[in-house]
Amino acid sequence: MTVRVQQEAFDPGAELNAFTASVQGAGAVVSFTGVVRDVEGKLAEMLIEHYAGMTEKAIAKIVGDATARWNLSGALVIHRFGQLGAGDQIMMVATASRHRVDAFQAAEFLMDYLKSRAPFWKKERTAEGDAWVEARDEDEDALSRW
Amino acid sequence: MTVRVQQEAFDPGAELNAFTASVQGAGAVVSFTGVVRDVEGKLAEMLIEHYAGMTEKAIAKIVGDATARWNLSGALVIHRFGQLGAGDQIMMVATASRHRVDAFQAAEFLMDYLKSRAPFWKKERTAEGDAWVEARDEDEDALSRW
Amino acid sequence: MDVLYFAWVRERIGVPRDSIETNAVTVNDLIEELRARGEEYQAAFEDIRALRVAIDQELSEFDAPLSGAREVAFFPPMTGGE
Amino acid sequence: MDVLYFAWVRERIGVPRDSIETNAVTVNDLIEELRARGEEYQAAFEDIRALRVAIDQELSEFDAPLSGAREVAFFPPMTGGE
Repeated sequence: MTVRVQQEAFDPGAELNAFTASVQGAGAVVSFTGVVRDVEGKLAEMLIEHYAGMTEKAIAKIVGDATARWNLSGALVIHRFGQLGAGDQIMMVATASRHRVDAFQAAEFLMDYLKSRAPFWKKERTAEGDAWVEARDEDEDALSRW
Repeated sequence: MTVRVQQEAFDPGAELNAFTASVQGAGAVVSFTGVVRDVEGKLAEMLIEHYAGMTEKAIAKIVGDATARWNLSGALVIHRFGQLGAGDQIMMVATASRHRVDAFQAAEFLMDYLKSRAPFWKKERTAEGDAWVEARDEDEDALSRW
Repeated sequence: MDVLYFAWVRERIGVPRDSIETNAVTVNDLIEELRARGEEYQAAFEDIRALRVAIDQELSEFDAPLSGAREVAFFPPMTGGE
Repeated sequence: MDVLYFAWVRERIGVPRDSIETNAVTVNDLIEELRARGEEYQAAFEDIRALRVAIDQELSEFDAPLSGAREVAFFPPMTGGE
């Protein structure tokens, strides 16, 4: 189980291959990559703030909950903070299991919890000014299915 | 939308990066990679037979159903046939969408249908002989949720 | 009409395809004709619940009409994916 | 006790953290003390339903006791992920 919180960019394809090589006996590997979407062609940059002391601890707890619940051969979470541009990778999750159902479910669980329980906050900077991204009710609601 | 049925190996990381670069406006990219699992340390090889005339057509139909149902910026399916060894990549699916729910759902839908509706048959060759992999009831049942 | 066999259906019959002249109306009629070709065919078509059929490369039913079909394929349930 | 602020809570207050002496029993008590520090704090804590709190780096409730807490953080709902 690997958790990385970092400012630097990462290469999702290289991370996927390294993760797949590191897991034993997995038949199914699922990855999720989050990419900065442009805001109608106007995004100058996205700023991601985080709570340095808490972030890795909070993510490790979420990963621990996932590994307790599904039969996983491995799990990976990478989340960036700092200054990002449109098209940049924000974060990545990968899960491996014998069968596809566990790998898919665990990846979705990780995403739902990272979204609403890991201490990151996004601000979008456009020509019209800065705006904090607001949490969506449906992201909080997504937790109720687990 | 890309469908490839091939004998050659492929590089899931390179495919993931090329796919992500090819989609416009996607915030969420999901990938699934299927890997040949060993059979208790005894797998000599896996042979995948397919119905050449029908395979690409059947997969294209499944991908068409997924794109009609979810809001996707792109979808990729690669499936190998021929002779594979333990640890080799069998197949890969990738989906991209604005939001994670569509990308996850479409990838799971593609996997469920590829499993039971694309004309591939797997045979495992071990020291104890050859055996066709049997379809599992739960794979057929998985279709009923869509 | 071309009749194709895959996986263990192919192995039991011993050939990957036959080219036949037939007046069979449905897939079930065609199976009856094929069974008459010998015990390899009887072994392959012993239990049609264990089989799937495609007409002109589309999955079909056993009571479907063959009218105009150029290619019929028999095979076990598919096992693609991971 | 260290009190940390993130995102727009930090921006409204104007500093990322305060070090304070407090006898507050619960988070709610602490918020009352902080509001008394000036209008920036009143603006930040205007509607606590829009806020989340962590005690010693774990998400907590507003009526939770602070006994022994070394670090309390206030922030809006989180927006990680994609």
